[in-house]
Amino acid sequence: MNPTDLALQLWPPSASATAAETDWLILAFTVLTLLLTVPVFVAITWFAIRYRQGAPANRDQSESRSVLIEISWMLIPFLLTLIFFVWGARLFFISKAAPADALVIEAIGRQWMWKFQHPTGQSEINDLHLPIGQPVKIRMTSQDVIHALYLPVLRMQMATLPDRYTELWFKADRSGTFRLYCSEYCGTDHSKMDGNLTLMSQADYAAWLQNGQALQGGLAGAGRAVYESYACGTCHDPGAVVRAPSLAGLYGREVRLADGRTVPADEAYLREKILNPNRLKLAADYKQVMPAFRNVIPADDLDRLVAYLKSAGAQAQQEAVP
Amino acid sequence: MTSGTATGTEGLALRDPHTPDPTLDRPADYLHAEHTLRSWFLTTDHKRIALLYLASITAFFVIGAVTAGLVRLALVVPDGQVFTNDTYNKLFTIHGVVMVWFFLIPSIPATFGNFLIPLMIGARDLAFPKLNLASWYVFMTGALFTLVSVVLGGVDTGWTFYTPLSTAFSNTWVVPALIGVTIVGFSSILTGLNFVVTIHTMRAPGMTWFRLPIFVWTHYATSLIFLLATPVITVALILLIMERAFHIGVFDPAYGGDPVLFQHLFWFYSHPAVYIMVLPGMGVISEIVPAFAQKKLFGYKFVAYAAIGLASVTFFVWGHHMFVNGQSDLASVAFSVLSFAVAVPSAVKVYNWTATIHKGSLKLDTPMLYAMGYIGLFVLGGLTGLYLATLAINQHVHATYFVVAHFHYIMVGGTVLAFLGGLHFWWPKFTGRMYIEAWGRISAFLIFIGFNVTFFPQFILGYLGMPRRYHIYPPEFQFLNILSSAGSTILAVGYIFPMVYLVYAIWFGRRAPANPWDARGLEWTVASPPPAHNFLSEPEVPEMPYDYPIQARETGRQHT
Amino acid sequence: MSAGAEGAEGVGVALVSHFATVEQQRHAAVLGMWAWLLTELLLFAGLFLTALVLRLLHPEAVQEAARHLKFWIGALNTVVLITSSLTMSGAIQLSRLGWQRGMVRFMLATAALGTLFLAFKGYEYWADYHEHMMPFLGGRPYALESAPASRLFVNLYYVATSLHGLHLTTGIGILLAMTWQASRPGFLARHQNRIEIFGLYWHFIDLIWILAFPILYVVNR
Amino acid sequence: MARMSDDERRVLRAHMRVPVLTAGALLGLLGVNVALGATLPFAHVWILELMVATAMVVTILWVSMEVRHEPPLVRLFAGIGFFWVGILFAMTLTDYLTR
Repeated sequence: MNPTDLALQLWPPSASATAAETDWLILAFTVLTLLLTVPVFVAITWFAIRYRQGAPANRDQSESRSVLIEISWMLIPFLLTLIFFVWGARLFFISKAAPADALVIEAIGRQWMWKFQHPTGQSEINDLHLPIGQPVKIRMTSQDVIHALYLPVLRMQMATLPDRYTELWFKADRSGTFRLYCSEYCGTDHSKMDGNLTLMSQADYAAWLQNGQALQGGLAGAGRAVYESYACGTCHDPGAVVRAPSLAGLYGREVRLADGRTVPADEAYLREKILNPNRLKLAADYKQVMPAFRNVIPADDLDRLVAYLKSAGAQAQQEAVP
Repeated sequence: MTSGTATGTEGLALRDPHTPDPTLDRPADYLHAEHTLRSWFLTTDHKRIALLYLASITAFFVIGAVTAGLVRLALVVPDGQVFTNDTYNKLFTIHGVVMVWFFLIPSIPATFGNFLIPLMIGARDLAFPKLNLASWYVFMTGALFTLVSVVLGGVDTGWTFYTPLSTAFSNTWVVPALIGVTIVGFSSILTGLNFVVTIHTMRAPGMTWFRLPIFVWTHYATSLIFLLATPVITVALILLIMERAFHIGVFDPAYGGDPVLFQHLFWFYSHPAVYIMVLPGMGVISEIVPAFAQKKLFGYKFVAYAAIGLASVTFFVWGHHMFVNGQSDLASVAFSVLSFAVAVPSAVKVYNWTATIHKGSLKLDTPMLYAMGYIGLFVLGGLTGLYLATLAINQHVHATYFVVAHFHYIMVGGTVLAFLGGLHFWWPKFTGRMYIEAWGRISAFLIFIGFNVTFFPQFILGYLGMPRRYHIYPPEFQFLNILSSAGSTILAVGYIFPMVYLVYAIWFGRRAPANPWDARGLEWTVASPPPAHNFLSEPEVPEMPYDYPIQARETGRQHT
Repeated sequence: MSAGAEGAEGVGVALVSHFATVEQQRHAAVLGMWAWLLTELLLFAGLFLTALVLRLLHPEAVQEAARHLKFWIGALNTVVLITSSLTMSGAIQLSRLGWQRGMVRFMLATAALGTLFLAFKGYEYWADYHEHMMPFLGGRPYALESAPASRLFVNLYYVATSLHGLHLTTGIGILLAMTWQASRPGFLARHQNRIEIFGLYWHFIDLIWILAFPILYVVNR
Repeated sequence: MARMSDDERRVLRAHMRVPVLTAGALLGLLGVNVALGATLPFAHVWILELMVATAMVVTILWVSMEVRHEPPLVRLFAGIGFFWVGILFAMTLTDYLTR
């Protein structure tokens, strides 16, 4: 099911036993909340009508044992709600104790993208494909600020901290495509740090890993995310405020340099220009303002970025905007 | 005691060009005692300082409300076309910082508390009047720093200033905003200090602790929180400023520091700060409800003890903000169960007010309408807080719109409604003029309806999984977001009304008698507006508070 | 409430108009200062907690950093502050007796000892600077670069001690201003309790240092 | 001192007795702590050092700041801050010690 199919949702889908139980927990809690509040609403409305000034009503004050009343209406709701504390704590501890045979996914949060790595080595950006019917443990950390991986369909989230590893685990029981988010505010593009969680049967998952979609479709697609996370487009997108050379169709073209040479814009050229932009100065009249990305961009990100610049997608995307 | 019918027959009239000459019976009131600008800006009269605060926090409320409106405007469309992401982030940050530190926290204590505590306990002023004035200047200095940061380009860290985003990654004007918030903390501390000392030492003869109105009790409890919690956030913010300016590293994982430590220090203050906002509101409601039911408050001593109890227990629960933030599981369980212990007694306070209405003689005037709205919204806000304190539910709805809805039910449904109710209740006392009742009722209804339409859908959005602070959101959430934004326009209209007719009343309103609501309490025994030194002769307090005509015969408790 | 306050002639407190009685006014002042000291305690508690957490997170690095602090200067400074507390107590005792000149001398001695503390502290900072123990100075090499986490503790030491120094400086300023007032005739007849109230503040700065010295210098050695 | 009468000397001595003894006690305790810090005689010496520091704090509060002569309310105010520091430390440590 595509998550965007519904114009108006009123109850979120759930895809694990824990998630279903969390739903029961919240429903039961809502029943208790209504039991505790609806009488108040009704009473206030009823009293407002019945005992309004001038209305004939019996205002004889009966003997009220106020201490008893006070203690009972504090203690009884408290004890009732404690049931939910215990229930909630039990579910919480279940979600903390990952079974030993869980499939371990490594996740890294970064401003503003997710990187997931499967145990077999494939990795993907922002989207996550996982098998159902098998425990999955996500071990995560962050490269910069605090993020949080939030999987609503599993009713779970966990912060990723820059200096530590945190975990969450679940056993999904329903296939489909759902949302995943970063739920801890992490700066400018916090709200773009989301993606799709695709749950699939174990056979489909194995096939998906085999087909290598994770790698191929992934690399250039991931490069697009890298392109955005480093805000390359602020200067290089057509129509950007800072005028910088367009990257559309750059790959494979001949480029004229300031010293009169002409070099092909091959992969080595792209890498060099990103890491050390001042070296090969262009002949065209551009101000040399681009910062050097040596020691700034990790090697795997550079691979993805270059893959994106080489891909047809980049050519199209860059030309699409006039 | 003054009856409610003696004066106030002019009806709608232009303001008298001459104020009546002061006589022995009618001394110069505090508004007309002096007229120079200096007499306002260098005053040590607690009543004038309260009005200085009222004017300033109203200005901040407008800033906060406008930014909130812009946030709701942006969220009408899911793809973030209205603003850039950076602008949106700055808007909600300014909304949060301004509303929390420059409106909600000083709102009721610094205005009503300042004005009413000396009147209610029968004192001539607060214990330290110069300190009181100083606290307003400290407040304005802090406000200036924060406004400077807004004018220079704003802040985008969220009001929580979590590291390392705020220290190492944000490119906005974080330091001036932090300095502003740090300074404002000192204003809170000075106000709290003044209240604590005043309530301990300045009570009139006969005003024993259990003759104090609940309003005074809750302000006492609030002041304790001011004193005990504020310094911890002050030091946390100082460390944050040092972190950003000198990279001292204690919160920065890049150097081996721990960002979670900042969260601990931050919430050690900021959770009790919720009770800084809530307790004074409870005090206001505990004054309004008996007055308009003409009946003694039900369970006076319980409410008084509950105020002190809540102010203490609230210091044990801050970790429920950090269940999924890398806190240890054991700590989470401890914080969870303690949160249940504080939330339930707090939410069931509404039963006391409901029981007070029972068999009363109700007048449904504007303050009472606000109070009834408060009771309904506050209990919902309180109980949804329990959802969040439940570990398994928190794992799902933490940092979603469920949280946003929950704390707006507490802070708007609770504090703002109590603030507005109190404003209408004591406006005649502040200004000596009555506002137009019909307008008051209309605005109370608009605010109640607008509030619910705005924030109830956010509970659903949160449960569906929409994270907070999202500028661009999935299209399936658009309908509920549009509904919420539509509600916010109703809410905005509801807010604008009182600003107009209350100000209008200052000049054109009917003259208010000393006790327009036939309410009990020392503040209603003095003229409206009160004379410059509050009481012509030192009052004696012979009777219990809430000495209304209708009294439930309560057994199991001593009567005097 | 304070022993001997009503003892000698010419010692007392002038009533300010919004109080009903002098006793009420004195009580309010004492309570007000204690309320302020509450907040001071919690302010420094945040720093001490941070020190403790750093110790738990990086035990070796914190020990290494603590061993580089000037232990003996810290100890000497504690002696100076304890002595200043003694002279402040002396000033309070004499104010109750109405012995104005002796009181003023004790107050000046207290201010001088406070200044001596700041001088030692300044020397300590200066020596730290020369030993490259100021990691927060971005451009300057740091002596304990081999234990990166030690910089956190050293930086915290600067925040805590300079915050304490700020309190002490403020205290000296107020003390000198008050000494100037107190040297004029009639001061003790009107404002004797100011000496007592200020004494509370001064003792409390001493108390904070007596906590800071073991927490920063001693227990992490 | 020289121009003081015997009476005045006696009064002065009577009034300064407690402050001088207090300062002496504080310096003595400080001496213990400095000695412990300089020699580090056994493992976990920090427990003893903190106990000595606590004794010094209590001495200052109780004697120098004259809490012993104050009414119960002021005693409460002097103690409540330490209780709240206790809350801050205890609840934060439930996290750090069980991570």
